[in-house]
Amino acid sequence: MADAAFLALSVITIGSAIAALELRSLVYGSIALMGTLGGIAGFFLLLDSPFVAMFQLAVYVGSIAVLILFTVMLVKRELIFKKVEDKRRKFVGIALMLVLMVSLGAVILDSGIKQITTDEPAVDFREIGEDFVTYYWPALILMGLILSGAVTGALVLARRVDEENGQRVN
Amino acid sequence: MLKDLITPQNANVFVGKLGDILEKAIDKPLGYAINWGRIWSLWPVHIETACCSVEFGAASSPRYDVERFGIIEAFGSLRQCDLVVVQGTITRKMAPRLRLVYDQMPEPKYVIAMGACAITGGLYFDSYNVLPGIDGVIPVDVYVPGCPPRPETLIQGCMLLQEKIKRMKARKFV
Amino acid sequence: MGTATGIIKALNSGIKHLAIKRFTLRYPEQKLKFVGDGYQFDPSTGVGIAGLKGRHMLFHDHCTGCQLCSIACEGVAEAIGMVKVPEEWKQNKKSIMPQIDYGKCVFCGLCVDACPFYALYMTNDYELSSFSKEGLIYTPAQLQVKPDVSQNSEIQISDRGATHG
Amino acid sequence: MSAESEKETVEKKTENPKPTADKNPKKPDVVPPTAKKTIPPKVATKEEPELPAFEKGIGDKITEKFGEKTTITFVKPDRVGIKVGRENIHEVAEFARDVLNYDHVDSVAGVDYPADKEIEVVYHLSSYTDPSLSRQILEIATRAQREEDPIPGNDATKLPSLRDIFYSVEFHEREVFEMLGVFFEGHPDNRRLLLPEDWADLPPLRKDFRNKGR
Amino acid sequence: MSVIAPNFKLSEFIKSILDNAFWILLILALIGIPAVQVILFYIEMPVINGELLTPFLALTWIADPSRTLPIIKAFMTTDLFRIAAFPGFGFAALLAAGTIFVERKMLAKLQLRVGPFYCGKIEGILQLMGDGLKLISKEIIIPAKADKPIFWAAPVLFVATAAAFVALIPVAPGWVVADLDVGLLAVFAIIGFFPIITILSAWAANSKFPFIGGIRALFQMVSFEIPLILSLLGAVILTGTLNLSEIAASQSSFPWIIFLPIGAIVFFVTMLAELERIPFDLPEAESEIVAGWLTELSGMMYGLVQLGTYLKLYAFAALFVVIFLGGFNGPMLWPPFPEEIITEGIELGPVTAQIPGLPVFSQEVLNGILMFVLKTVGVIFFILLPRGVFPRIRVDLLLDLGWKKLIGLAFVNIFIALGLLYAGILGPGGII
Amino acid sequence: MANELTEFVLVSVALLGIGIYGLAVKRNFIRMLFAVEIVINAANLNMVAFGRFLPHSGGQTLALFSIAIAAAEVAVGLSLIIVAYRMYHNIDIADYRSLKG
Amino acid sequence: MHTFLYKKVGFKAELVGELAGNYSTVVLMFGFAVAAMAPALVISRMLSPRKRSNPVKFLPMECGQVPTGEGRTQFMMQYYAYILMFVVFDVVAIFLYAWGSTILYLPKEATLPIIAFLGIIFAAMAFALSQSDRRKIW
Amino acid sequence: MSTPTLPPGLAIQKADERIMTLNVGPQHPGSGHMRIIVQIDGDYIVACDPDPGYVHRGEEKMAEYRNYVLNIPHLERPVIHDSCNILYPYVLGVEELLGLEVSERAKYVRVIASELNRCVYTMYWLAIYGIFLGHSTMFMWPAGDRELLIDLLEKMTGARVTHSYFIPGGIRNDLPANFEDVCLRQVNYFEKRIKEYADIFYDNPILISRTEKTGILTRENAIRLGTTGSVLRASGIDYDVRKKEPYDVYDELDFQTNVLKSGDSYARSKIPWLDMMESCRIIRDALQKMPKSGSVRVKLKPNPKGAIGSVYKRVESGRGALGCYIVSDKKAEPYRVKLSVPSFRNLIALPHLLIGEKLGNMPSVYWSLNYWPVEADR
Ligand code: SF4
Ligand code: SF4
Ligand code: SF4
Repeated sequence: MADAAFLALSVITIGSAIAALELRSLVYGSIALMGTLGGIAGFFLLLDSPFVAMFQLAVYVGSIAVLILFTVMLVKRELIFKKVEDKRRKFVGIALMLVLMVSLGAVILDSGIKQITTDEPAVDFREIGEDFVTYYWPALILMGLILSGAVTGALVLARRVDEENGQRVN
Repeated sequence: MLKDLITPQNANVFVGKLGDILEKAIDKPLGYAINWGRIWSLWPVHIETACCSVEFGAASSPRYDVERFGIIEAFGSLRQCDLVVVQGTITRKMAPRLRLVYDQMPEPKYVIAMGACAITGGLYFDSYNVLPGIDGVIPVDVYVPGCPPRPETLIQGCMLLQEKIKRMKARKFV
Repeated sequence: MGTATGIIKALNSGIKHLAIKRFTLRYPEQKLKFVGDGYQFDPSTGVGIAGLKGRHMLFHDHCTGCQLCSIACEGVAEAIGMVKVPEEWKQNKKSIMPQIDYGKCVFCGLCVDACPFYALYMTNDYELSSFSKEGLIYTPAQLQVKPDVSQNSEIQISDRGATHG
Repeated sequence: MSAESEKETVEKKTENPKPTADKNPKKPDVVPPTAKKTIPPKVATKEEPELPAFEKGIGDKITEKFGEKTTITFVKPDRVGIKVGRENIHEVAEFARDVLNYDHVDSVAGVDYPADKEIEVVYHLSSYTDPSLSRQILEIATRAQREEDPIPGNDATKLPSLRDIFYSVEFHEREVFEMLGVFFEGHPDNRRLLLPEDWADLPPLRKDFRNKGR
Repeated sequence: MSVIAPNFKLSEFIKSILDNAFWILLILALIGIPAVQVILFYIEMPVINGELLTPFLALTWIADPSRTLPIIKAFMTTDLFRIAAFPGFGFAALLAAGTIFVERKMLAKLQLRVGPFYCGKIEGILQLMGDGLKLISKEIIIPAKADKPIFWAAPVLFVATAAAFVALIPVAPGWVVADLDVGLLAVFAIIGFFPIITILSAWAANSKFPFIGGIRALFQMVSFEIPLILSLLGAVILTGTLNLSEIAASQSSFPWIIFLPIGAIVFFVTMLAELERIPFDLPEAESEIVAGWLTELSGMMYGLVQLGTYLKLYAFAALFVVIFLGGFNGPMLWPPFPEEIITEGIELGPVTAQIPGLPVFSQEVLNGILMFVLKTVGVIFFILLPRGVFPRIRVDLLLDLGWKKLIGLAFVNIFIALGLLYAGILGPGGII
Repeated sequence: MANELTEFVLVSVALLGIGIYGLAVKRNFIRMLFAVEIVINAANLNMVAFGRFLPHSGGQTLALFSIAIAAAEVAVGLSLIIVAYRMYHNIDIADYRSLKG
Repeated sequence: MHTFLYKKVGFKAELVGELAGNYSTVVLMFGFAVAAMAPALVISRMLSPRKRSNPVKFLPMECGQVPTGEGRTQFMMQYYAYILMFVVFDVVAIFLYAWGSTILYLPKEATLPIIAFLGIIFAAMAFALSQSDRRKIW
Repeated sequence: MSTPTLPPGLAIQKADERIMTLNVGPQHPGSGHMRIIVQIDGDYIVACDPDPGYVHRGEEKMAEYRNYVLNIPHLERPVIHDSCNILYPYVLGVEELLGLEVSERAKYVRVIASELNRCVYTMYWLAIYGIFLGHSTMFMWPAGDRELLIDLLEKMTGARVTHSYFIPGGIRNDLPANFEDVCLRQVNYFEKRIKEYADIFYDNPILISRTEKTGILTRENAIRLGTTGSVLRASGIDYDVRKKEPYDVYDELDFQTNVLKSGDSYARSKIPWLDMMESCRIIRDALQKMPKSGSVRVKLKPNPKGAIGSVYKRVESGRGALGCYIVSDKKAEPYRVKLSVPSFRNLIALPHLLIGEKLGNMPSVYWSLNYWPVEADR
């Protein structure tokens, strides 16, 4: 059962990842990206991390994908369907990808992690909350700073330039 | 002898007959059902062409509540509607728009011409900007006379339309 | 806080109205009652008599074929045309009488005002819808028929709202 | 909505009003503060219809100022009618606004006189701000030359627009333009208003345009 | 002229169906049964309970409740039953259909009129069926420049997403389609799909009004998602679990609305906004943008979106019940199953039948369902009521409300919950 | 269970490869953002997989942080795209370069 | 009273992927709805009359006008700030759940980091709201 | 600008990408019988061009072919639910031209009919205002309660809305027997009903937040644009033709005019409602003061001919001052009839109020102008 699910998920994830990059329309690309993100969420479920899985769905699919879609729809229609591609560059890219995958795969298969299996129960999601406020609390504060910085920065960036005097309005 | 009967042609004929019977069997109740649905769910499109819209509004007011007949005047988009009530005068400026609205509606669609103006031009028979009736623009199912028609007359017109739909063939199914 | 009380007041008003009687006139079963038999015009005094301006009614034995109604209507909607009738009447030598096209008539009653012989009335009949334009043209013979109406609902006002009895 | 954003909305509105408006000269202020003094406070009398003194006073004031250029056509209770040539209509209107205190136009009616080969445009002026004028209507009539074959906008049937004096005539003048073919010079927006886009006939309110069957 | 009342008869329709049924039965009896017998003759019969399942026996099973009941019970424990019928799709769709009808009648009553009346003999009870039949036989128009795959898929996905939401709702103890450890988070994850479907559908239609409507829907749903998420945190803090069934079970003595009224109010308001109901129905504001993102949807597509909307309405109302009103908890109102039927059996004329396997549902479950349905109906009433009472709000006011007032209130709610916990009123070792 | 850590890691590697490919080949700003997302997700998958197989809560916690950072990154990135689009009316990085000069 | 709640409920999964089975029902429900609703569209397509004679019918609906211009250009950039804020604060809100679901088993001091975190977030939020309010710059 | 530009709708806008042109109407639930071409930048309206004329039926031209009496039916069609009021200035003008004297009772009946009609109009307007704001109950209640008055008018005149009741020289028929009692009862109930709208509509915080401070028409602008009726009075100018230039018996009746200062949509929507209560007072007062019997109509010659000259008469209709300018040239038909309709005068304010507003404010601002498109188009 889990094997079948695993196979299906890998096919969905990897297939839609490729589709996200290769589909002509950016909107369809975004939908495919959502497929990838959802597939990853499925993997998280298979790994008994429902909290992370749902977080992934809520944050990635529920908000990041929305933002991406929104931005995609913001650009002109021609641009959504435009695809600039450099043939040579593509071959180089594919080669790079293959080299990377093969070498990394070889390294992984060669290394010891193949033996790692586990019979222990999964980690309860409540431990994450505990981690947040105990061991990882500096990270949490940092996280807060990063998020604040992100929202501030994004807002400041996305503001319209005032056409009249060519400066940002404050 | 029996062997002679069972030929591919005969089998085809038999299957075809069976199909016909099946079709008839399904067609009748389905046609009934669909026509019944259409009768009780006439959603008029929101197009106001002239002053008769006042009485059209009155027809959906609490006093002459047309929602009793399943007619709800609350749909903004013409894609969800199936009845055009031409509420009065069609001027030369409005006529192409009316036609466009009619064309953009999904099948099946029905038309009620409400008011003397929509039927023949009424008061404005000699006006330079008014069409003499809407028959030249869109096909009309029921005429509701009056200037403006009383809501009762409009309701009666709707009932006539229901009668007409009932007698229409829903569609050949299967 | 004003917002909260306003919202509560509005909701309360909505709920209160769930208990008020319905105002609906259930039309095909109930029909409104009107004043009198319909709009009439008394040519001697020059004043109309109140009543509903519905379908017309023609009294063949009064109509002289003088066409005044038709002339009046020409300025309104050209709904009246004069047609020949088979019968001979002594006051109507030309044997012409008005025929009314309700696809054009606007129920203004000015033809009734114009008729000097009390031959044209209006009645309480308003159910005139038809499948075809031809069905809307009423010949003198049809106009002669007194409509059979049973109209008896009236607005009744009580503490729990207005209804149609 | 916070007060700040509200202010911004208002600012925005004043910054770019109607898109067509920026081609125009600045609209004059509504009531110049000095205008109040020039008018003697009199109360209209309805009791003596034979002697509409107040109305007569208005007429006199206009004749005083413009003399020959205007003619008083009638003085009735609450109504004064004057007739002005097309050259002077602008000044007379300005006078009516600034001195006589009429502040808006009720209606602009065009009347075709084929016999005189002229089209008359009648402005009905009235006032909200001056209580003594609240019953009054001042009719200013002016005439434009009439063409037999009108090409609306491109022929001699032209009048100066009063839009810069009375802003309220904007749509009325557009209507007169399309209904009678009188082109208003200085009107920023002489466009078709009521008739269909494909109207190619005579302007309908001219007398030589006949309704069908009549 | 006389009135031609529409004398279309439901009875005629039923008659024609019965006609067909009769003929089908006749043909089956003449051809089908012998054929089945012949086939059965060659097939090896299974042995069940030590008995050979002859065709005769198989037929008697249908009539014998003592044999069918276990089968039904077994069927009821399957996922298919849960998904398709009871706590899942069928139950929710039934409630949704009831909601639509009640909404129309109630609105009509509030507005002093009658509402659907003639369709179906009694008070227009069949109105919904009429609308459904009409919609299903209506042409579907796909605008020429539309993005066809997305446009087709959007209504179906909308219903499916709503159904997935319904799957998380515990209706009675143990009766839930998916009992998840992180059920509440799953709810948030699923809610997140709605704006995507909306905006994709709006974009696919390639028309102005749907697009504006879609964008509005996006802003609205997205802005209200945060107060929605935050307003439920209070209950989670007090229960320490994200499992909806456990949250419901935790309220056996008192519902959380007593302690967290502010959270309940915030959740209710955000719920109205997420459901796009008046006063927050901006994405479908007819007087501004025709029908918003539904403008180009015709025929059954529109019907599906409506179905999805009402499923969503049910799910949200149920969520409110589960989190703030105690879910299936409540006083025992359901009468106990009569003991003597189990011990003595039912008298069926001359014979007395002993039917093992009864009752199908236990008393607790039935009472839970009853309480749940009662509460849900109450909440739905309050969701429907504003439609008759309030006008539509404006987009900027709405966003303002969502981002300033509701988020603030939600944090107040969280601090109330924290205070209750740390003051030792609730929680482990608390007073209550 | 039959699942092994290796399988997850291999999927993660595949995703990483695709992401790197996208970053290398695509010149469209939005596509590159997609590629970045894919890479980040590959990393998250690894983290959670290791966290599950050496049972430790750190894997999930770090994945959560990572997702959050991704959200921040996307917000900033898309704002950048909007600014760039507003300036050049294009979303192609190559075109930005040509327009700049 | 309901003490059962306040003891930490153990996590059920012993084997890798065991929990995923629970979630499959949600997916099944989704699939069921698709399977049940897609035929509705197909049947509707079969039953409904179709006339495609007039190309006008398939134009986008625009209030009885022949549409002009692009259908997909308009954006309420004025409110873009809100959607940016949503992406960030959505994360924050769900972070709070990780903490909120554990709070019963944590010591009281453990609330401090969260309060600091919230403080930072509130500051950012205040700034963002003040920015998003200025309609002129969007 | 020497040549007229392209008609609206055919002109192709070449604009910045952010700007989108929306055609609101004619098939639009929020437009009525007209089209408003708005250009929006995001949520803000940056340009607005009203395009009326979808119901332009050439009434003024038609009036030149009919005699003074037969003009009545079509001249009341522009506002069929305010038909007494739109006919009023015409009838007054014709009476002046023909030199007719109207009896006292007829004057009172006219006032009653026109006040009833004003309420009928306002209720319909309010109903549509409700539906424009998305408040379906506020459509149903006024539309239903208005039927009480329609019932009265129907008893009086024989038609629900198009009464053709006034005629030069009086009214066409006397009141039916027992009318006063029924009228009093139904008007009292009506007044009770409209007071209930406060809770659900006028005091509704959502409505207030939505309409207050939107579409503000300042006092100066109101005068400059020549607006009239409720729009004017909402901007703080006390101008009501019934008070300022009383016609028929309005100077003998006891009523006030309502003025609000703020000039926003909310004030504009509230003035008609307050006016309705005033109308109820007028009706009660008039019923009391009315002579109980007497002739109601002067007998007219067929085809009466007017004196040479022109008249301009004004009345206060449900929407504002309604003027009628009649030029006569001693024929049976008028030489020119010009209706100066309040809707047309208020329309000019629409672009001014809408520019800079949000799209969501469009319906409320538009309809708060008390605008009836059919009347504006004539
Ligand atoms: S029939 Fe009468 S009420 Fe209807 S549109 Fe024509 S003129 Fe108006
Ligand atoms: S009622 Fe009026 S329209 Fe009808 S026939 Fe008589 S005059 Fe003509
Ligand atoms: S009905 Fe009267 S007016 Fe008409 S022709 Fe007969 S008598 Fe003359």
